[in-house]
Amino acid sequence: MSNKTTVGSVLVVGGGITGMQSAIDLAESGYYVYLVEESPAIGGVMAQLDKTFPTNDCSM
Amino acid sequence: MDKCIACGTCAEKCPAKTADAFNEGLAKRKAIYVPYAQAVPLKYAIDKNRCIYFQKGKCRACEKFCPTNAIKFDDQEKDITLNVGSVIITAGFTPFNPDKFDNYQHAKFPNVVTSMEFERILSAGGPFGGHIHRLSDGREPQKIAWLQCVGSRDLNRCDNEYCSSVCCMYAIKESVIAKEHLGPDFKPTIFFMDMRTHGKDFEKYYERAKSQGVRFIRSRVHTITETDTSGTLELVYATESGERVSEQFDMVVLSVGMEPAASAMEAAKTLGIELNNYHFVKTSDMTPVATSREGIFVAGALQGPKDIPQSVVEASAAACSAAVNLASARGSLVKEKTFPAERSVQDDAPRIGVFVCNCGINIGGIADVPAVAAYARELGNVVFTEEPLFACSQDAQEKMVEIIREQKLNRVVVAACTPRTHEPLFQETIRNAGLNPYLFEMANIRNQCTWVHSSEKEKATEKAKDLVRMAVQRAGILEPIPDLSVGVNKSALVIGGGVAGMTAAISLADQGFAATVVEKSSSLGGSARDVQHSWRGEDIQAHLKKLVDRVNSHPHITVLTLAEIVDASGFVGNFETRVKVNTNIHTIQHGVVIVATGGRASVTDEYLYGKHPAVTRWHDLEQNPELLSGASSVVFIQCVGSRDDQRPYCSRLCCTSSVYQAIEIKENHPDTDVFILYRDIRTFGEREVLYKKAREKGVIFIRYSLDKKPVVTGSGDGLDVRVFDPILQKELVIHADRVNLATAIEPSPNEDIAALYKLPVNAEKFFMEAHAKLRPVDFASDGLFVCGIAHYPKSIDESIAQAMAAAGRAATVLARASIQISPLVSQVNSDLCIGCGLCTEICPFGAIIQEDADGKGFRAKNISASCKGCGLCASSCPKKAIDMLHFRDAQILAAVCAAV
Amino acid sequence: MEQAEPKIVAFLCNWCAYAGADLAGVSRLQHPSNMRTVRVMCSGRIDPLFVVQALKSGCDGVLVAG
Amino acid sequence: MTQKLLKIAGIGENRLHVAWLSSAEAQRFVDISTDVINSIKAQGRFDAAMFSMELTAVEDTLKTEILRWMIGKEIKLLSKGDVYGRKWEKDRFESILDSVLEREYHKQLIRQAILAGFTSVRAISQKVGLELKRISYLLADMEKTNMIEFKGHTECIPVFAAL
Repeated sequence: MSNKTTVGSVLVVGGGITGMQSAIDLAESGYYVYLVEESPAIGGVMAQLDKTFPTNDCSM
Repeated sequence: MDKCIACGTCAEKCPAKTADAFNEGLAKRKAIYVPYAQAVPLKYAIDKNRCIYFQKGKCRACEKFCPTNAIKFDDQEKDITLNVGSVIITAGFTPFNPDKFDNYQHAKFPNVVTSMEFERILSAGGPFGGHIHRLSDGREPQKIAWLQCVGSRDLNRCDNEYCSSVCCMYAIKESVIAKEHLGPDFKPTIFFMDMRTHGKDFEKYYERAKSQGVRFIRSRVHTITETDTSGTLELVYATESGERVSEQFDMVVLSVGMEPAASAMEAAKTLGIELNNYHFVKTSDMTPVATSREGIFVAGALQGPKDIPQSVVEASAAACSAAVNLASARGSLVKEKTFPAERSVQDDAPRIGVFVCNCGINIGGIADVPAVAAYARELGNVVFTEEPLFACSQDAQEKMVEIIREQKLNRVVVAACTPRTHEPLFQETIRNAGLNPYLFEMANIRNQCTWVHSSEKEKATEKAKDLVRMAVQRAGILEPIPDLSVGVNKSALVIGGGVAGMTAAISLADQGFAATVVEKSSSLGGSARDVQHSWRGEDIQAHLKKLVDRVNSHPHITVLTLAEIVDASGFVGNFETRVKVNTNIHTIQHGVVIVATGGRASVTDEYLYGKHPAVTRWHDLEQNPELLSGASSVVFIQCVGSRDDQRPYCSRLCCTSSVYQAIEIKENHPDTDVFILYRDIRTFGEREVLYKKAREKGVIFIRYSLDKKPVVTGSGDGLDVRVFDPILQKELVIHADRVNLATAIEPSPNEDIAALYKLPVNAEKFFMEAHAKLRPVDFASDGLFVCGIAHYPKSIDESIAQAMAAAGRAATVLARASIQISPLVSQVNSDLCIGCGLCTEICPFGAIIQEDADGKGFRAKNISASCKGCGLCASSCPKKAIDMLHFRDAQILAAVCAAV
Repeated sequence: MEQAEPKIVAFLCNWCAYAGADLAGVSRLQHPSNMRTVRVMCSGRIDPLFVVQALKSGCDGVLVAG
Repeated sequence: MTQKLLKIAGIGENRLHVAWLSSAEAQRFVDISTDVINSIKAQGRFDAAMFSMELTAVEDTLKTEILRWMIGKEIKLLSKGDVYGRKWEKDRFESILDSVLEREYHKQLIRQAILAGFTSVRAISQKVGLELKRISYLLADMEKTNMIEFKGHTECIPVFAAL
């Protein structure tokens, strides 16, 4: 019999828009999240974009 | 890192400059840097490869000048071991590097830039402040060419045979924005192969771009040369009819595609998950975010090229999948923070403490902080002032708690940076001192004062005094606001029993939440019943059967068929819906709503459909293979009722579906001639491989345009199809035994659902999400979610991902016992209200209703759970019967009056 | 009356203009110091009456930015 | 609308500036605020005391239900139509709003004048600078809506009082 218990935490690899969304959803659902990003700031490629279609909102 | 206050002194003093990768190398940055001004965390980091100390052993200037001793040169790399229940990999993509293509001359010609470089050039926060100019001579360009499919759909020069999905759309966006910047004389041109604007509302954007003067040329440019020393470029290309054209442009933007990043591939290898032929993470269409290894999920562009909304959908879907596995341990590792009991301040006169932060030299170096503090001390109700060096530092925070207790302060004003970043921190501090967090006010004397008036020290001091006075006046009449929370009914109502609805229901039920599926027809399955295979060739019917069985047998799922929703009310956490089944009315209490009402292939009267037995549509041929027996020629017609005036959108699925079916026909009957008449082939992403395969198998593709649609006429038992071939420049007559039409996908009739739950739909009647990019499954109102074709036509893998995403987002509501909502909400004074209903009408969130509570006629009533605190109602109420907590008229006016 | 600099009351939306003003600070973009900012959660909150009140209490101009 | 009203009141529409920008547009914010400051500087200091009657009238105008209703209903009237299902043209809405604004403001101004002790049509006219005919017409309207009352005649001159 394995006595392993389920661990209520998740590792998210990548801090772009996708990683951030996953992390937020999990944290809000009651799981502890480790978000790992190789660069000094989260945001990923999207932060580099000037504006996004269709609202031409800035992407920040 | 905790000590860094992002003052920027270190970067100012750092002597080492290097190319700024965030700006695609178009600007310089220092070796100690923040990637960009809004970076999170806003902390400076040292680029080890560029730092003089790390390279040559000397310097450490930053360390000397750092006012908070936040720099540690002896910090060592550490390995950290984490024990986690699940892993989600979202390591993204890297833009294709075109330097290895000599025909595009990106490395050599300064005026050939990549689309990512162009994004930075366009950006107001970029290296040129949004001023577009040529890198060769700084001149404003009059003509820019965008070249599509650089590093995509290309096997000759790179191995990326897939389509990168997003480049057509971003090229259009860049050209439109460039035109906004450069004015009416600017002439943008986009060179493309197929225009792939298959996303929601993309087609309309494409049409608008055309009308705004963006020129679209269907051709692949083969040579770029510099014509003169200023860097003007000459492009040589062939038109569709084979004519050779050369034309000059001021700049060229290469629309580069997506590739998985090398570091991402490595991470995937470390995690032991399988990659596909193109080094994207391998998944199945029926489990779109599951990797080959159990417990590890993937989302975003690492799974395949995709745009932002689809990435966000998968992000929530992956979160949902991880949560399904770990449901038994939900909440086991998260802790709730506790605070001391709140002190009542209602009956006491205000005792205001003002903390004027020096922020090192950021404020203190410009404004006269002691003078500001002394001035504050003289203001009414102010009983204490202090001038901390860094108000936000740990020790200053602890001291603040002590002072609040000792001095019995009941309002706190901090004059420092911006409330947008630091208000929550200080609110927590005063909570620790037993004060309600809303008894706090900030005066922004750094970002909006000393930083922007650094050359006018006296005026900055005067302004700081004014800002402090405004804050103090407002603080004096702030009131404690109790937490606002609502209980949550931990169950979901899922509207629609197709693949999307069933997947959402199962994804929630597997996490222990009850779900009721309401289906208007007599059985589950929806439009997936008509489709045999997903685009990767997986068996949809087998999956559908499993899904239906699981839904029917799941202990947490109730299914109501032949059911019609007749009434709905409530708000997040507390909805009540009445469902009519035959003559019975079921009343269902639920916490969230997932709308998955689906769609269907439209019926057309074009091309003899319904008039000639040999004209079929969509999957008729796949479902009835006998129709093909003896057929020697089959013609598919695309965009039947899509991308026209009536339905100005692309139905997204049809190109892939027809190409897939054409391949099947060719494989089963190689002698059958198969023609596909199309406007643009939109086999986006890795679906492109199917398009290539079809051409290899001998399927003939003929493009037609909207003004020269094909004409189908009866001819004996068969049909004649006339179509103008733009390459041969003449009309062809194809004799066909079968004509199959890819008719537009339209949403199921959903006006009733939209009206009952006050949900917005777009012009084509698809439900409208809260934000096209960032909130693709949420509705603007809390607790309501959308997935599947109800949102926009999509393939089964995309529907499944969106359904799981909707469940994932819904779980963020259902996982909680109660929902804390911002208590800064609207408050109706029913004594003043005359029940005119204007507020109900203008509220964007349905947060005010009209209710006849005590039989005196209708009066407005707040639904605080839905209120976002925008205040539109308060500023519009004809009777001034509505006020906003924390932003009361009186509180705003106190600051206004104190401004002068 | 002393010939002081004019004062302008600026009603700025927390999410847009106020954030823009903050960012101007981060970027150290210098500009004249006549603005006195009142932060609101949304420009929809700004009742025209606030504008009149600002003028009544003696400021010289009003900016509403969302 | 408030700008229009400030213009009618002689305060000048450029005392109020309105702008839209996003959170990333720092430079735009700086440009806007510099422009606004320059514009206000060019107009000179604003003397609130001199315009106190006008300001109060503007304030009272903005409080009137008809205006708050019209503004609140604007989008609905333009996009969905009125109770009869008629869609309003933007121009038509604007021109009606303009006339309502002017009428309501003049009424409030007259009321302020009466409150300040100018009780006859001629005296009001001198105070607020409107034509006699316009004042008489508005006074009749104001009487009906209980803003003022007719007090009687003093030496054949009708006298009004504010309610």
